[in-house]
Amino acid sequence: MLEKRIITFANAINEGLEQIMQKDKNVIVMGLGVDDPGGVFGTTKDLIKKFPKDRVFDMPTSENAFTGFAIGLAISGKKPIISHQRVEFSLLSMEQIINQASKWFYMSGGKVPVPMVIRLIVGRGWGQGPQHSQSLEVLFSHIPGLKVVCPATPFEAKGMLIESIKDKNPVIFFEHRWLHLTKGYVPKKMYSIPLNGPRLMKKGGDITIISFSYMLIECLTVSKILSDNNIKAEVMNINVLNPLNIKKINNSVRKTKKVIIVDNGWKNYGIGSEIFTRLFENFKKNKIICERMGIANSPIPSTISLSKFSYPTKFSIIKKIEQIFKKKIIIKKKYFSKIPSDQPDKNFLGPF
Amino acid sequence: MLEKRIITFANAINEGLEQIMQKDKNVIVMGLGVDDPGGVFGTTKDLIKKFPKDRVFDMPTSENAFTGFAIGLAISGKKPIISHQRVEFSLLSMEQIINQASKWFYMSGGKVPVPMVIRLIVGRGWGQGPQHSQSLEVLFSHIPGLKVVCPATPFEAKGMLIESIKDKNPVIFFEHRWLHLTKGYVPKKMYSIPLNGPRLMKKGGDITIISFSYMLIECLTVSKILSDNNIKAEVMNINVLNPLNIKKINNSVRKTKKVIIVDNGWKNYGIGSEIFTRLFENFKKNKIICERMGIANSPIPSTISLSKFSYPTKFSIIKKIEQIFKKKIIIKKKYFSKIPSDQPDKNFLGPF
Amino acid sequence: MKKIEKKLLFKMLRIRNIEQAIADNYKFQKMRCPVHLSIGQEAPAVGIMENLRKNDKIVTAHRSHAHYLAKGGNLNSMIAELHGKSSGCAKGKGGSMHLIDLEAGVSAAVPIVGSTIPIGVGISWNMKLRKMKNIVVIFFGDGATEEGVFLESLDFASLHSLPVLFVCENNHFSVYSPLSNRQSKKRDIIKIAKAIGISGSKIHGNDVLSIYKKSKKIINNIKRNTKPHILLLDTFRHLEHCGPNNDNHLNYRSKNYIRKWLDNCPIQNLKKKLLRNKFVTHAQIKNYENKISNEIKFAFKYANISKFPEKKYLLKNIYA
Amino acid sequence: MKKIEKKLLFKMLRIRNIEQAIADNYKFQKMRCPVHLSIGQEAPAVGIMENLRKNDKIVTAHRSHAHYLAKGGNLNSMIAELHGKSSGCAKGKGGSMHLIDLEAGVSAAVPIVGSTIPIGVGISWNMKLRKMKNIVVIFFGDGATEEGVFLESLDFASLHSLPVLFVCENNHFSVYSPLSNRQSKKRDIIKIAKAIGISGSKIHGNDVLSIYKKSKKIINNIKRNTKPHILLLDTFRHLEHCGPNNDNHLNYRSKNYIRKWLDNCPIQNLKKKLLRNKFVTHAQIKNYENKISNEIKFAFKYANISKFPEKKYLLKNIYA
Ligand SMILES: Cc1ncc(C[n+]2csc(CCOP(=O)(O)OP(=O)(O)O)c2C)c(N)n1
Ligand SMILES: Cc1ncc(C[n+]2csc(CCOP(=O)(O)OP(=O)(O)O)c2C)c(N)n1
Ligand SMILES: [Mg+2]
Ligand SMILES: [Mg+2]
Repeated sequence: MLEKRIITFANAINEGLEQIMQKDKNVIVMGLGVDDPGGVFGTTKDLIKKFPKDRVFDMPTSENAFTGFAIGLAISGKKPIISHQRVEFSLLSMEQIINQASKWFYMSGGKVPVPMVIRLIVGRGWGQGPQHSQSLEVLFSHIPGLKVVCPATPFEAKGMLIESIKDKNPVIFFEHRWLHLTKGYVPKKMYSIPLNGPRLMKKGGDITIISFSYMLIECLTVSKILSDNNIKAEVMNINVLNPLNIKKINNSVRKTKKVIIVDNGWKNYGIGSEIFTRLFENFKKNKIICERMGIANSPIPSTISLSKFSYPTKFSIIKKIEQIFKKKIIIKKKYFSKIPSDQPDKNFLGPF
Repeated sequence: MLEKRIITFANAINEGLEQIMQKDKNVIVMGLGVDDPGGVFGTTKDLIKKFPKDRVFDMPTSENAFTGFAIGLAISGKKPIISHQRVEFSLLSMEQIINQASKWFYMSGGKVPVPMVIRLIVGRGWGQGPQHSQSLEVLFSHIPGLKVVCPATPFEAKGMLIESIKDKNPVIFFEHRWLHLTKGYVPKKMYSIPLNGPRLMKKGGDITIISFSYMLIECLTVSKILSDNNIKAEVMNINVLNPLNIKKINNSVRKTKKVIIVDNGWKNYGIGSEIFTRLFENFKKNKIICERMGIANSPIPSTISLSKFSYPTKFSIIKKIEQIFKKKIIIKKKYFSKIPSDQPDKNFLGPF
Repeated sequence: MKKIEKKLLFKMLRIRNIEQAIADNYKFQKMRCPVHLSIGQEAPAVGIMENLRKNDKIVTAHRSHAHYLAKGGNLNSMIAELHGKSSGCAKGKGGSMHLIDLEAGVSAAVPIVGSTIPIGVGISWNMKLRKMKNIVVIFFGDGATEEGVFLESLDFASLHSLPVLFVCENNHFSVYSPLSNRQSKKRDIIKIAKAIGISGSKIHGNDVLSIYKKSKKIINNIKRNTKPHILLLDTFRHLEHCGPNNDNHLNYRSKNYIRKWLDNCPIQNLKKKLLRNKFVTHAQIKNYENKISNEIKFAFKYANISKFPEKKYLLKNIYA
Repeated sequence: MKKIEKKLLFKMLRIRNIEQAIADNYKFQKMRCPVHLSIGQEAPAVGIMENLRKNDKIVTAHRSHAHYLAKGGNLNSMIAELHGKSSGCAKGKGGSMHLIDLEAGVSAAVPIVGSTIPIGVGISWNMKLRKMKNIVVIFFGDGATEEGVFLESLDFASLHSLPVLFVCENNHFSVYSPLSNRQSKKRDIIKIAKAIGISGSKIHGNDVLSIYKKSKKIINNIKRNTKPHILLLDTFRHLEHCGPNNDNHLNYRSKNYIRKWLDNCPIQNLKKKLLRNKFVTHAQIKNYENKISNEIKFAFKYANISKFPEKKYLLKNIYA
């Protein structure tokens, strides 16, 4: 068998952008720094060298207006891809996203679609602090007319990005900063993954673990720990938050009857609340056990001594699962990492 | 017994504003049209005649900046009250609300509170259409650091507004346009209602109906219909969405075991999802039945022929309750109103 | 010139009479949506639009009827839209505040103040990218210039030298708020635009002929040089901000101000002048008004007999 | 003048050396938060702040260290904050991007570009409402002027004639993006401000003396007449946008540009001049730098021995 091609999530995005730009001349990449040496954490690197200047646009810090520009492009035949290096910056453009982009097709009576992608990067770690590490997926997922996509692996990153660009609707494409560094198998050729619902990451019959974005990575580790303990977890990746397709999850839960939902954002009024509710709506008769976790209910502080308690960890997830199974779960030494909690790996040293 | 003093919700707000302004010289009222003949649907009427010009400020259409101005005032000792005649306009100021106001106290290490009130008016009816009738409560309720208040009666409107102004935190104060016209008992004197959780509106042991804002009014009618059918509903008004206090609701549900949650906004990722989840988290052993309703999952169209299907109505709520009780519920003739669904009463003829 | 003047007059008359018919019929409660009528403000729409081609596009805001009609938007679809019918230009989903007619080049109208400004810039950016020789005209009010997105949009149009004409119709009010409540007396949006690198001019907003002539040059210039321009037009709305009535009794606009502007009605002025010059006769006007009246009658009838959208359309068109 | 020049030099030196110490120590990974160093941009902070009283207030953005220090912000609390300690000025919750020192009049610093501009205007509005004789100085970069909220804030400051000094430190870059990517060459923010009714002036951003002298007059004027003003100061950051290193190898800034500006270092220039004029001696500078060095050592030690906030503080201070 051939060695599988392993690249980073950031490179997968970069490759996806390049391929779709090659294929579709209407695709335009725009946003702060898309043409700069950093290239939005490497995701837009060298596009400016490979494509004419009028397809890769650096933007002024005018987030509200340039979201409007992108809508104008989209409704007149282009396919713009915006990026924000932190989801927080997009809050300046909520009017354009929520009032305009999400409703344009509907309020034009189905005449004018808005094919655009808004890449929102979620920050974490290295003391980003309250204004650079929010998740906020639910703010977009609540809005009919928006699609909300959250890839968790390099494979998904490329395939779902390409599909998002092909999609005729405004797609909010969440990328977790810590995922950018992760590596995985990504086919060289252009491919796309349909935006039709959760992806089964790992099969198992004892418990269903539901998560998305970076938290999914933590959950995959958890599933390994469980495996060591003879608990077979089924891991479901809700990589499309809106429209939410719950079917595959139902099937899994029907089997396991035990669920843990690990939210990537704040727990209160979070993504987990909707999933939790849908499950109980669907399992009125069969009794299921369901637990929900998410970011602690406070702004995320800068200091590592506090932020380490903000996020669910493999340990806190295991603890919850111990409660579900009412038994002790043993965690092998190798899972106790020496990397501080504000770094995804040794090489991530900030500064941002 | 003395006749009770009955005034409208809008007048209750107006009176509350006047009394708190009399009492606290630091209170400032600002927003588009607060000094004009319309007076924000009558809620700020005549304040400009009763107070010096430097306490009642008309604003330019610069929603983002004037939210920032208000934060600046608040952190330097004033108590500003902003109003937006439609919640949609506040989307221009989400950056200031979510990144700044909600986190200021936290990120200053507890040094600087932000005592301000943001009044958001939710539109409905008379063909307001996609951009003038969203609810969006969940966008704010998800954010730690914000308080989110939704009075449903004139009594609450005045008391909770006064309390919100006294509160040291940024309070998002939702007013439903259709509530402005409703009437009820409001004491003349200044009083405040603590922002500490749901209010019991009607006692009953058979089913718990949970709602808020305008939908609560619909639910109160439903409870009367149920009463005619010998079903005693307990109606709980979640007038504080954040921080969410679920205790009193638990008590009610422990008794009734049957719940229906009627959301004022979209159902998906809505307020109802969180309440539903909290209930099932709390009633792991005792089996409860819980149903959830909300606005249909589309932008709200302008035409009455479609918008009438957007919102839950007493009829659709009763239908759900029939399913819960598995029996037919009879609705008396008097509940079949001849007023079209885009008007709360005969006198409401738009134009906005 | 005679011909064009007559045309301008008739176009304005048409819009005025349509708007008046909406006002007159509003009380029957069949147009169940907010309406922001353009009565009094017909000149900018008509004067500018006369210089546009079909492939030139416009975007506008809440007060959009005059723009829609002057650009050639379909009358029947508009009146049907106000009636919430499925034959409406947005299939009843939009209402008065979301008029659209793609064929006529009416790309968008939305009621969030300032929001179509960047969208219009985006459309014009695409025209430049595609090397089209068209332009976008963006209509907005004095209030909209207070939104930050206005500056952001001017900045970008200047930076990328886009084929866009910004048109500010200054009726001195934002709802009931006078300019003095909202903007410094020293504020000058033409100078602001100039400081950003955009040329601008001020024309009397009720003088349709002058608007027509000057905007002709300006639009030619934009097309030739692909460069943005801003127009400032002082004008006056006759009726209340939103709705079919006159609200002068509320006294938020001084009697003098109102009288001055009513005496300066774009339609009366031109009509008088053309009658005086014998460019047009009373009979011709009467004749034309009859034609319009029939057109309007038909449109209202069309709207009335059109069907409401069926329930299933509530959940259609959410996603493309 | 001699005294003041020396003072300005020493103040700049102090900031430079503190920033350098942060850069030097960053590699030890104890300051675990982004840092946007002010090295090269000390003159605006020092020149302007010398004219402020304690009760005058400032707000700033991500590149805030120089402003914080020049206004008299506590050094120990700042370094502790960068270390995430509970003795930090925001108890470790904020980090480098949220410096605050209420006693010194440092009201706010946040890393969302442009966001403190309206907040500063709000504080100054309150000063006017309270008839205080103080002002607010709002510091921001060239990038921040692209945010719509900048225009909205100027508009309001002009309308209500507020005691506020807007200070734009133009280092020609927003992260790696040159001005030419973001703003038309014809754009002139002083003219924009003037078109809004706000006077403005441009001063060389590395000439601390001239900044000091001119801003003295300007600030007196603002206090006397309660009227806003805007200052534009061209300057240069020596290091990378964010972090402790030099990133000249990335070539996003031309060698010529870098050389020109390095040759025009605010500190070297003034030092040379004062040495030449014998206003200061090498020994005095040495002496002073030793003093600073001790101060810095103490601050780092203080930060190091300070405690991290305990877990319970995660959920404290969410609501007041
Ligand atoms: C962002 C936003 N803020 C406030 C409103 C409420 N509003 C509707 S129309 C209008 C007046 C705007 O004035 P102007 O732009 O001068 O247009 P005019 O009505 O005078 O034609 C306002 C404030 C809105 N629709 N959108
Ligand atoms: C609203 C927003 N958009 C983008 C960013 C990312 N960002 C952080 S600092 C910065 C540079 C801003 O440039 P400028 O205002 O000139 O300040 P400088 O860094 O040059 O001092 C940018 C774009 C941000 N923090 N906030
Ligand atoms: Mg106006
Ligand atoms: Mg800069």
